[in-house]
Amino acid sequence: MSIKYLLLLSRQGKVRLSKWYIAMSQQEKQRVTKELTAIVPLRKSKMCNVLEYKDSKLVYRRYASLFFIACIGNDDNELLALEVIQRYVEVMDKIYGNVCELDIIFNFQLAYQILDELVIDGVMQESSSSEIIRRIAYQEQMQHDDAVQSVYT
Amino acid sequence: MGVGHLQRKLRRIFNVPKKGENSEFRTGLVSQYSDERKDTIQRVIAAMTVGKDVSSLFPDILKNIATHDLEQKKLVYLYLMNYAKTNPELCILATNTFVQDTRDPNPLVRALAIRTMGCIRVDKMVDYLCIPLKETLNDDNPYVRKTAAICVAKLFDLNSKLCTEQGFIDTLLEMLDDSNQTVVANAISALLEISKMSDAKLLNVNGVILKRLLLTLNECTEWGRISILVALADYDTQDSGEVEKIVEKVTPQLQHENPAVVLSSIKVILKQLEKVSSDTRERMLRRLTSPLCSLLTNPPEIQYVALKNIRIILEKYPQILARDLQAFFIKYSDPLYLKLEKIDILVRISTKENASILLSELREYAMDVDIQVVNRAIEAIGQLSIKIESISKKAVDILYELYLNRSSYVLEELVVVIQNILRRYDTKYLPTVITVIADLNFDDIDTPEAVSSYIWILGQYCKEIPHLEDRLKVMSEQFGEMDPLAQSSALTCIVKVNLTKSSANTRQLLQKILNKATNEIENADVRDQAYIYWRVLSTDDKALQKKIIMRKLPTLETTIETFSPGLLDQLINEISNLGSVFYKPSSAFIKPKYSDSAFVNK
Amino acid sequence: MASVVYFLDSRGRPLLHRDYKWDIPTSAVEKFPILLLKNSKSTNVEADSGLDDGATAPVFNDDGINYIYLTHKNLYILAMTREDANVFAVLCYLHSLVRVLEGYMKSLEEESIRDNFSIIYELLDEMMDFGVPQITDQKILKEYITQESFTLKTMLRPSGSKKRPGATTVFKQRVAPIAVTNAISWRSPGIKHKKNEAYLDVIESIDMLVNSRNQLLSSEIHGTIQLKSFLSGMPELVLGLNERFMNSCIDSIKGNDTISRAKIAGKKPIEVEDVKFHQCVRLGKIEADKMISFIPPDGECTLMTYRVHSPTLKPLFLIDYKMRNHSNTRLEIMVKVKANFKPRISARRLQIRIPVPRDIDSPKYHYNKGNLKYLPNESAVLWKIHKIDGGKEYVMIAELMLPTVTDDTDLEKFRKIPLNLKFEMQGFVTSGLQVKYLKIREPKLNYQSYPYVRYITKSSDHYDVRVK
Amino acid sequence: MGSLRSFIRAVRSSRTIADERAVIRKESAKVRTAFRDPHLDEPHLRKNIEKLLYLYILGEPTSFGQVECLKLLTSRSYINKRLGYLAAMLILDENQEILTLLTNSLDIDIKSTNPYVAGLALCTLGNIASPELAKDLYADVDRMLDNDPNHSSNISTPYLRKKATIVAAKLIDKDPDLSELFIGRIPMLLREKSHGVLLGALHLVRETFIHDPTSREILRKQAPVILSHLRFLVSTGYSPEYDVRSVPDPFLYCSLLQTLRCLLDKDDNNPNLEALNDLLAQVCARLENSKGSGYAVLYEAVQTIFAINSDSSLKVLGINILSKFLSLKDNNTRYVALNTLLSVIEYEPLAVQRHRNIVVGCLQDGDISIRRRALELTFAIMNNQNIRMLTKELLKFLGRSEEDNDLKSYITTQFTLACYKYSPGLEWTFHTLIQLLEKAGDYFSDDILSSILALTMQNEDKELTKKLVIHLIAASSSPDAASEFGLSLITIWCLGEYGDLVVGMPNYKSGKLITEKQEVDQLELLLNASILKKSSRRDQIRLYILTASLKLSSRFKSAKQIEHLRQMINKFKNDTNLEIQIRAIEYTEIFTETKTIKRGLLERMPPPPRKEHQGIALFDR
Repeated sequence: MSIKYLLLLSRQGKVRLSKWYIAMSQQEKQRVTKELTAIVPLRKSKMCNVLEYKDSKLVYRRYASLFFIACIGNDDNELLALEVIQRYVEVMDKIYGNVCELDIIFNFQLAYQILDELVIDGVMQESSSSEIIRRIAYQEQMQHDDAVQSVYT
Repeated sequence: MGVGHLQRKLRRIFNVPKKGENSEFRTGLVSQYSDERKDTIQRVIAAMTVGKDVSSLFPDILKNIATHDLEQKKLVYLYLMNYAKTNPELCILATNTFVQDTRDPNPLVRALAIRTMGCIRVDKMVDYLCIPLKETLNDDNPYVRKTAAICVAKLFDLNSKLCTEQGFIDTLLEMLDDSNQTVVANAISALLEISKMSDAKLLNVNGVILKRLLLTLNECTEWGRISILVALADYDTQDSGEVEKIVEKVTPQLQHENPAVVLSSIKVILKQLEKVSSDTRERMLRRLTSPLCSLLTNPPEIQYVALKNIRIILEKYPQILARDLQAFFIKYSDPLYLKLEKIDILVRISTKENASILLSELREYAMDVDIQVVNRAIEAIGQLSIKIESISKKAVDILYELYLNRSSYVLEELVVVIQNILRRYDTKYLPTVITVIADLNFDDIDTPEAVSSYIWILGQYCKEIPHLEDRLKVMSEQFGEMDPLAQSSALTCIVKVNLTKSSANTRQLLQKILNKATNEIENADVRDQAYIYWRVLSTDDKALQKKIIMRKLPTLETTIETFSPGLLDQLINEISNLGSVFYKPSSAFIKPKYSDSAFVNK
Repeated sequence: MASVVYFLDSRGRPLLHRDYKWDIPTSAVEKFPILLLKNSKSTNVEADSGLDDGATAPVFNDDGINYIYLTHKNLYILAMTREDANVFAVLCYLHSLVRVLEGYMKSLEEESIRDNFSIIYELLDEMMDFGVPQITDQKILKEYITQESFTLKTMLRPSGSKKRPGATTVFKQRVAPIAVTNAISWRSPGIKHKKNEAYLDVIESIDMLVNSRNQLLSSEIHGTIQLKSFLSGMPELVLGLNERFMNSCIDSIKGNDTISRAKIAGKKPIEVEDVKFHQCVRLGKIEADKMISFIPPDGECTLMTYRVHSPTLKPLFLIDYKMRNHSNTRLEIMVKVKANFKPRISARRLQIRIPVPRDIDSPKYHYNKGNLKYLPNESAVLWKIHKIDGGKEYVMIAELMLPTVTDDTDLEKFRKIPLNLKFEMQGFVTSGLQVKYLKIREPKLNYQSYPYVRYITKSSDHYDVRVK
Repeated sequence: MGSLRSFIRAVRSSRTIADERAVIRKESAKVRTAFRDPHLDEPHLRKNIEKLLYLYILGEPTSFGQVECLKLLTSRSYINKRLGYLAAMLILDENQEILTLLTNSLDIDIKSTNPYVAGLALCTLGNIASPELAKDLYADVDRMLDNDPNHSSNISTPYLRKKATIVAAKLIDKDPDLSELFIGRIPMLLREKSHGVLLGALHLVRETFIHDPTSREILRKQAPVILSHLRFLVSTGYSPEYDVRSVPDPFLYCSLLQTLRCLLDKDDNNPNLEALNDLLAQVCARLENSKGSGYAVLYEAVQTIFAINSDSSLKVLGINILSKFLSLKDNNTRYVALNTLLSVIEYEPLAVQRHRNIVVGCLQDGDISIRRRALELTFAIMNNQNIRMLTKELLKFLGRSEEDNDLKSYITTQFTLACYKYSPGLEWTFHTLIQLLEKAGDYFSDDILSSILALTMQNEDKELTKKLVIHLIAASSSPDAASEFGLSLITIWCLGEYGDLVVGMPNYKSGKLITEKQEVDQLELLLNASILKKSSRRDQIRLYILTASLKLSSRFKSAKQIEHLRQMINKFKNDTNLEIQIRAIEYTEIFTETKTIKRGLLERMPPPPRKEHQGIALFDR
């Protein structure tokens, strides 16, 4: 299974994060984003989390005010895609410490970096949450050291 | 850790949709402090506005209905209107207060109560409504009466039988004699609404009523005027005296600041034009010119509908706007939908005198950023060149210039336009056309209209086309994949070529195409056509063949679309209504309210 | 006419609505954004553009429901109906609705709708009933629907009315102003002012489109006469205009051919069109007596509007525009402006908006007057000149850097946007209108009042100069 | 110059969209200007790149910052490098020319001794590799795949290897020749314990298998190792590192199943099939009662069961699991069950038929996703026995006006084709098609309309043809029906071709006898109704009317009606539409010919050959 793109949308339709694993023009991206903001938030909460869109499928999950939307191929496992989203959220929660929409808005870099430890090229690279958390923690430390060093030099 | 648990946890993490918000409201609604109660009602309405379900608070809200605070009363009423359907029984509990309020000393309260009662769409409410409605219709305050008049229409919507039986419709008719203009206007509006619901004409205007309407027209609000004008537009005048009177009273309204009053007045006058002498008609039409143009000084949405109506009026009276070309020029900031409508009107009102100005304007549009504007502009240049011969040369030059600086999307529209120009001027501009066609291949164009036009030119001017046979060969190869429209053109083309410039090659191609069309193509129309040609060709009667197939086409007169005469007359009736935007009589898109349209399956 | 009125946010989601007829399912409004998207065919997709890009017409039908909407500051204001409505009136009503709400809350946008839901509901209730528009006059509405909803007025019940059971003679409540249902619906009786004053402003806004060779393509003068009056009682006013203008007005109303008539008379013609009067003006009297007579509303009003078609008008500013592209790395734009009017006249607050590509950076300017500013959100450079006297000429050169990586097919798109000019000139108007007199008479109070008259000429939104 | 934080705050505090745009564009201009500064130091460069990324999220153009991203990622400090790579991944894609400037940095950084620097470079390459980058950097990646600790130069760790495997798969995608090189690494990689590396290795196996047919034999040999990993997962107990709510690593589980499915698909003699059969049974047994992520694995297992040549008992088990999915309240499992049944129908038609009622019930579901799946499945299970019953349901479905228009076109096409295939008789087919035309006449493709007409021409039973024509006349006589495009077109053509045959026969609705006048009037009615259609459809109807009028004129007897027909043709001699005008002119000429010549030219049309039509799917599979 591989993800074509991943979007985090707020209920108001603002993009909070976007990651495109397939090359698309700026215009296409805008078009897709616009359509998803019109379609996904309209779905009732009891409806299934899969939506057929153009020649792909959208798998999404809503966490309070945020929609996590992943676009996958037609033959991909929709339920597993939901697990990937769930895993991403869990890991973010642990790393940010009770993550909320604002955390993602103000520190989107970290959200991207976590995603990059979970998925490369739309493919799941690590199934252990604790491994990801460890790796991120280490990099954050290195980054912090750098920052400290730059103050002194 | 179950899914549910984690889900809950994450929900909590991301946001805080408060549970128990409703119970908090409940406490507030029964607070002993009136300020707190009012504040809570406000918050409930706020919750309702953002789409939360607060219907369970119905009993608690109801407790706050008896208040002297008008503000609070309005909010409670608003709540009741929205949730009456979910709590019909409880709603009846409110009737007492409603009825009391319709007798409140303050006319604002009386009006509010009767207005709201009519909006509580619960069957039982109807029973409680009749008496207060009768009273308020006879209220001595005009504000209350005008509100009650509308309430009759609401009652009719809820229970038409009761409404008629109780004589409310007669009361409305009596109200046309009310001393207050606003009340009269609302009585008319109510009657019009009821007529629409029941598909019956309730407001039968006669001499007396006509007088009344004309008197009221000048003295009521803009919206009242519109209702009166609508009623007047439907009136079938009896004699020339009435016509004159109507025209005289309505004409000043053309200067009203509300564009809807203006357009409604125009409609009334247009409907009378058939009945006046041609002199008067000319004079009246001149008088409509400026008000029509004035509609274009409004916001774009209004302009859009105005342009749609102008198109209808123009077809009936083509000369009406000839002097006002510039009013219809595109502004850079116009939305796309408006630009396209404006171009349409521009071509229609162009004359010999202003065509040249228009042409250079269209040339600018043909270089716009938006592809749709570009294509429409090219089409318009074509329409103009066919409509007005004197500028056709200049138009062709501009088209050629556009061709030289072309983008692929310009090409398709251009080919169609060139085809039309040839049908109008035959060989006059042929050298220019051939230069273009010689340069063009099947791969350059895609839309069926463009391909079909290109093919027709190949067939019609086959003697002038360079490398004709190569082109025909490509055509025969692509024949199977073409759109039916292009296939038809290809059939005609290859048959014509064989009748004018036949060679071994073309004969072979003819056979190939006829075979394909009859054996491989499923489209019934294309097959019909192929068989008919084949049978004509097998008569071996060259004269017959030429007579049928090579007959010269009559010169193309116009490429500007017109309504069929029947439709045009219907559309004049639709002016300012939805039908004028869709160019359809309302019966074509309005489903009657009370008929069950659900299809029952056999 | 309308079954329901909705306010929707920029994504087409409902913010607030009022149902008048209960015959439209909520699924219809939920579908609205999707319908807009579907109809949008425009090729210009931008991040912040609305759902429809101006490609969707403001009226459409889907599944038996008619959608009638307008856009206002990224809001959609939508009316829906199943009947054959007077769509033109519905759109006009929606615009009045916007106007009234803007009057109440300064600016109508997402946030102000949320903040003022209570007053909006009240207005929606008062302005339309069962889909029929009622009162949309802001002045009247403000008399009995007040922002400070807690302020109560002490008022006496109008005398002569019958007493009802249980009614008290004196009570504290808001009361509908008489004007609501009066024949003179724009003015309440009993108004008092200490000083009785009236100000008349004749303002003409010029719309003009000029090509790159400074030739006039089209022009129009939009004139308004604004009256600001603080007069007591029920004053009768009469406004007299110069005869030439007034005749032309009447010709226009009658649809007569002004030009030929003026030519016969050997005068320079004035082509007045679209003459519109405030509802207070007695329309019948204009043609009959060539007089504009009226009882004005208290405070400000637009007494009259007109349009003048003036094909002989010369461009007020001559523009010379040159652009040079240095191999897609740098642009140079030169603009020269010359004031094309008499030296004793001067224009103030001249602003020239010069479109530039969207991605430019580090703009540098050389100029001999005014000041220059880059406006990234408008993709334009703004040249402001505080005052320019007739005959004077100024020049500026802007040097703009282009990004190293850019989509050069789009690069020259900006040149299709015309230059836009804004300016203001005082003391004269170009149409030839002159105010001869403004007589003020109050039959009962008989006070003296002298009006003040001002003339202003300015640019309208579309004083544009094409550069390509 | 403000920080990223204050920029974000300013955007968020904008009250209107116009304000917001002003804030954004101004900041964008500042960033552009900052990038011009030749002396921009790293901290400021970083700050601006951060803002650039925020602009990216907002959907603003960011291509102007490409070079600066590349500058930042050459920084020696990790904080800058990390941001630089992040930006490069977002702002660049494989189509950007500037990508070649990245080669050198990637080359250096992948070789870095700092695993995180190497990790960033690998991740970037994995996300945006182009064919050129693949050619230039494959050796670096190959080195990272090496898991032999005895190699002295080996700096690879499981952390980097798991990334490198996915990168390797991406490079194969960009340059399939590379599979030859990487395939050698696969056996060793598959022997690793780390789930991360295994996930990557399995992905690499699948990608190689797909892109390089010559590799398939070699890869199939790896099946036993993969099976042993699967066996291990099935049999081991709790593993806190990887379990998801008591289901052992569902990601690995699914990946293993997918890979095995890929390797053993269409290979019925593979010696490992039996072992896989066994294991699948165990997987199903073990997870049968789990929830959540267990469903994801079960779903994968069921798909595998039907993809490979599995035991019939296993297939029954698979069907049972799908039944269970269908019966659950959770809409997601219902959705995937419907989806899977569609692919199962080929193998187990009867088992799927058993769920017919549920499927039909789903046609009424409130969720469009479920309805679409149910619709596709309905057509898939349609056969000779159930077509009558399903037809009723589908017509009901079509009656729901709120349904999407493209769904309607899908139904009319599939329905027409199903009618041909499973019809209980031609008469029934015609009857049903007329109903369909009445309900959704505007949503027929030209091809399908043509094929309906072809069917009528192929029919040799004259009486049936007459019946059809009479039915069409009755159906299209109401004003509503006359506006249905498909119905009009078919009626017009049939009237032209067969109208003379039914003159004098009773109209089954009104009982009155059909006259020549009536038919001509009906043509006129249909012509008038077309006025309100969009121009392309209106013109098509006019063309059909012209030919029909001409045909009837050669067969009718009443001089008055023939004259009426002539006028109808005459009306279009000056039409704007070229094709209509040509026809009108040609037909007027033919009209003047003698009856014999006319008859000869307008003989009944011979039937077209039978043509196979392809069904359509709701989306590509």
